[in-house]
Amino acid sequence: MAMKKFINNPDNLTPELLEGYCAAFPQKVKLVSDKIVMRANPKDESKVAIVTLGGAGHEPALSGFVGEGMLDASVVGDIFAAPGAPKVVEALRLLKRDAGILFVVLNHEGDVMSGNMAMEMAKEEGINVRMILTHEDIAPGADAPIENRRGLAGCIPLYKVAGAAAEAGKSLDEVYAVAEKINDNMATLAVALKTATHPQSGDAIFDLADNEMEIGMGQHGEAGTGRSDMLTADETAVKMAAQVLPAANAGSGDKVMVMINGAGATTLMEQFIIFRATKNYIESQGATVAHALVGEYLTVQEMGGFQMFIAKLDDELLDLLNAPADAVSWTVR
Amino acid sequence: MAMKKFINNPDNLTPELLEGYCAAFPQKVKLVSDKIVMRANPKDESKVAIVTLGGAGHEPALSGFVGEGMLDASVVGDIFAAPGAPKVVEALRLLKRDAGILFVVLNHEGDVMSGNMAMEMAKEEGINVRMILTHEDIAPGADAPIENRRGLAGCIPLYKVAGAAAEAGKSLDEVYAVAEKINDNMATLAVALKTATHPQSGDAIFDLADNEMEIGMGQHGEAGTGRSDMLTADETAVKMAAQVLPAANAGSGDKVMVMINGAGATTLMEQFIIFRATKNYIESQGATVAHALVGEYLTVQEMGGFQMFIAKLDDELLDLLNAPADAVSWTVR
Amino acid sequence: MPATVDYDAFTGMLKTAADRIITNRDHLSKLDAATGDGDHGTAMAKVANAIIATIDSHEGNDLKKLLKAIGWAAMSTDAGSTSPLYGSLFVGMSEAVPEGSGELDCQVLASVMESGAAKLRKNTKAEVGDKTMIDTLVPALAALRAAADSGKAIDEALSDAETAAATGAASTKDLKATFGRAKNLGDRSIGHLDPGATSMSLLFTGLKEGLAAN
Amino acid sequence: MPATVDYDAFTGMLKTAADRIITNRDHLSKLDAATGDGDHGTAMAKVANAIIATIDSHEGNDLKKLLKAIGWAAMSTDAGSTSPLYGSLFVGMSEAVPEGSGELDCQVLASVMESGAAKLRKNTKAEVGDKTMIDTLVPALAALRAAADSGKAIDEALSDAETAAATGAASTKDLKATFGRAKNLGDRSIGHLDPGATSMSLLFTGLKEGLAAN
Ligand SMILES: Nc1ncnc2c1ncn2[C@@H]1O[C@H](COP(=O)(O)OP(=O)(O)O)[C@@H](O)[C@H]1O
Ligand SMILES: Nc1ncnc2c1ncn2[C@@H]1O[C@H](COP(=O)(O)OP(=O)(O)O)[C@@H](O)[C@H]1O
Ligand SMILES: [Mg+2]
Ligand SMILES: [Mg+2]
Ligand SMILES: [Mg+2]
Ligand SMILES: [Mg+2]
Repeated sequence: MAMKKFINNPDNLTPELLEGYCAAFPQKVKLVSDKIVMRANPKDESKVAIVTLGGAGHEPALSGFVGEGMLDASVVGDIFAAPGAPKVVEALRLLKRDAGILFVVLNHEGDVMSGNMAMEMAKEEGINVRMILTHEDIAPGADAPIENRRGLAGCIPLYKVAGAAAEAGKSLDEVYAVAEKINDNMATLAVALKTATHPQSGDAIFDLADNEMEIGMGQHGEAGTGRSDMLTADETAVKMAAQVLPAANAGSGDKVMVMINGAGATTLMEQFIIFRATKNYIESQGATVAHALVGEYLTVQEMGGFQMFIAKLDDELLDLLNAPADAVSWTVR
Repeated sequence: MAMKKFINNPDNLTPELLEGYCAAFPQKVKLVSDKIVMRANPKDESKVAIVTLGGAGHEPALSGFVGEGMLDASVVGDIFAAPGAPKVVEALRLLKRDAGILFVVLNHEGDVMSGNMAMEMAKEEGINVRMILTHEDIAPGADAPIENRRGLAGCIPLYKVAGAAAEAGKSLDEVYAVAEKINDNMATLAVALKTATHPQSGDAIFDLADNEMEIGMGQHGEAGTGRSDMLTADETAVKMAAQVLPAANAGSGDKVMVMINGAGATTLMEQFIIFRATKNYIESQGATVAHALVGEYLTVQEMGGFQMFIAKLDDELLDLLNAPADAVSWTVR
Repeated sequence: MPATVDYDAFTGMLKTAADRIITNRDHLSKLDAATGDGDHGTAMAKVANAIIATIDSHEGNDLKKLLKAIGWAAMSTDAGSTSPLYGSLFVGMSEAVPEGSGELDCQVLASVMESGAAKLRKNTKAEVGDKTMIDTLVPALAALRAAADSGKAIDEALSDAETAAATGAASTKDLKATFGRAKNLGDRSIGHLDPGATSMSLLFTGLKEGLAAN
Repeated sequence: MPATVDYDAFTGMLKTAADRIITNRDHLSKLDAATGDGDHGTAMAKVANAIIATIDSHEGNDLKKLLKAIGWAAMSTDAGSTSPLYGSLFVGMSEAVPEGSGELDCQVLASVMESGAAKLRKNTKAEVGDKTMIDTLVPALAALRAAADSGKAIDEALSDAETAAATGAASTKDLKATFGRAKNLGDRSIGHLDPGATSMSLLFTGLKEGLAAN
């Protein structure tokens, strides 16, 4: 059976998509050295730069968040595969500055290995860089060791607050502190309904029965923790929010950010319905939704499902979320 | 087999999604009288208002484009079904002003009937309103009678240029002229790869064989004109662009806008690859891409496929496209 | 059988017609799935429910006002082409009910239906043969008019109209659609009954049965 | 069989190992599909191609430089966990090649491999029994070291290493994964061979066969 995707040679997916992306938005992004997406108008050297790394196939993540007020560079690997450390070091070298670089890595083994190796090499070259690891997945339990907690779509709000702090001229320590604050107070849980096709192999990345859903599914089809019969939108939202809200250390009296992140084939219609139920649940717990995102931010090809992300906010984080930004996939006037 | 969607009662889809949408973005939109999405901060009464109508199930369209610099109100029907004329008149009444209202209707029979009836009633009430019909689908041929040419995603760039002109204080005649200019110089062609499930009936909205695609498919599963074996991304893009570019009256020496609008399950990765090939084709014809959108603007549930939209631009249209806007799904700083 | 229908009889006929539609909801949607977007049953059920709800909540027994209210309610059902088409059918019917009239005789009934049809047809260029509800409506009203003109009683006249409606609806099977969503199918629409023609035929069946039942 | 391997012999061994991997590309991806994300064959083929391309374009016959270049090329293959793990394996091997050395005897070969393994293991806390490539690498190097210490010839030593590697790879079938993407499966990972352990075993087979062929 033919793969029902619009592609050419499966080996060229990443270069072609990056070329298309940067050609579509030349006023915002440019492609450097094949796999590095950088801001078309670089920020001032006196400000901290924000860099991330990660595989392709999750569009718009991660490169959709390169832009004023967010990332300075995204280093792209191949489909679902981290870029090698040498390419990361190249990006760090391009952005080397006295103000320093915040380097955001999502907790997936390949990414972490490349990240660690790049850090080692960058330090040898005297590059001022600090690494922060996102690991907000609560599928293995909110108290599971960090190694077991994957980095999901939570990196994106983290880019936003760190990017805004950097744009405001904060020091590397201050930018790191802001990133750490949201990192320590955010949680994500994913649910899958329908599988996706790996665009290189053409295989389904997992199987689910016609009436099944799986809570805790990872971003590459890694198994989750709870297969069950399908629930309604409201039941699903409440079941998940009841775990995510406390895992973000939030409860009565707190202001939170909610992101409903569509995995690919789950419609925005459904995401709004899920958001509605999530907000109602959060309010029933005495907390308020002070910031929301609903849409496709980090996808898994055409997987059906979504990630529910919640972060506890204070005024500083809320202001940083509302600060101007001009990335292709997150623009704030 | 269960419908693989996160929904509650299928009869409540539209109210729930509208409630979720407006609750997620209260600083931008508000829900009035159940089915009217309006700007949270209305524009000055001295400026022309822009209103549209259309069915739900195409999220983010149409209500995602309500906001500063774009629509003042979107009147929503039910899934894939136009709102009734009384509701449209209600919206027109709310926005009644001496400066007048531009009323944008997409060419689908139900929409047009409601639109015409609403115009009749509005005129009886002395509301100053002009209607414009989008009909840029070229599936039945670029020269087919207007009745046969559906309004596809092209309404969205039209909202943008008309909205920007209105925001700039232009008169109703001037706003209408701008809308008419893009309307006369735009064309769209859709292609489908995979069907979608009607979220109320649970049925597939059409069938395609495992190796088939269909060029010209409509926004509700209405049949297109050309079923064929699947082509590569590049072949598909070139085949479509070769029809769309001339239908937008564009060729050598012209500046154009391109929108690749994902139908739902076609990934942004694929859309970037399609955009790349489209741009290459356009440049091979001596034209240049001066503005681009790539993403999901008007979807058909989880249908696989996309719409290719091209408009010929002059400097005025390009400036209006680049003017600030603050709708949820189209923000320009 | 009296020679006229009064408010109660007419609302009884309308409710029976609405029930007929609601009973056939899934059947109509299946027909629409073959050539359109699969929602015609949902759409017609909304209109039918609007008819019933408007009648149930209507105060007094002014048929002219009632039909106008049904028209507005039908238009507000957000049911694709169906809402404006049926909305204008009822608004148009209302326009031909003589001011203050309590009862309709067979001639007036035919005029009322013709006025509704004329308003409905302002929405569309579809003619007989285009595979739409027009293929049912036009012959049904021609039969109603012929019966009225030849002095038949209302029940006979409605029976003639029903027969003509059913024949008209059946004729759509072999036609090629040139209006509505089905037109996009072109020749592939041939062999399928038009859903809108089918529901319009159910309406005439319901009117006839509703009269008999009251 | 000489007591040492020189630059040509060693690159021949590496190329044979790379060929082995490439031939098993689909098999490795299938194994990964069962417990991970289905790309291990693609990943290892990229590393194998990087080995071959680096050897083919390398000038001179400095093994130390060559291995470092292979390490960097492997790291740059964008192949998930595989790139950094194999990248550091080769960089680590390079570090243990004596400066200016043209030939490796059995003892030095064992040290070179051990240095590579040590660098690789800096990336991961995985131990034997965790259902990863470590289950192959550790017993294979233990066998190589034992053979070298007992004075065996290089071909015999590599043969011992290959046998131990194969046994180690096979042992992963009954283990529960605690590292890599497969760990998310928990108990459901039991019953599947680990893809990384399998490819590492193919590498040892290739090294042995490559030596024999030259
Ligand atoms: N332009 C038209 N003129 C007359 N009848 C029409 C027209 N368009 C649609 N119809 C009728 O409406 C029916 C479809 O109704 P429905 O499915 O409710 O609307 P939609 O096509 O908006 O989904 C068709 O079968 C046809 O009989
Ligand atoms: N943390 C780790 N330590 C040791 N080996 C690992 C680790 N993670 C993965 N591996 C090995 O890599 C193999 C998977 O490789 P590959 O599929 O190429 O990478 P990815 O998991 O990034 O897709 C596993 O079978 C395992 O042997
Ligand atoms: Mg329909
Ligand atoms: Mg419809
Ligand atoms: Mg893998
Ligand atoms: Mg992988």
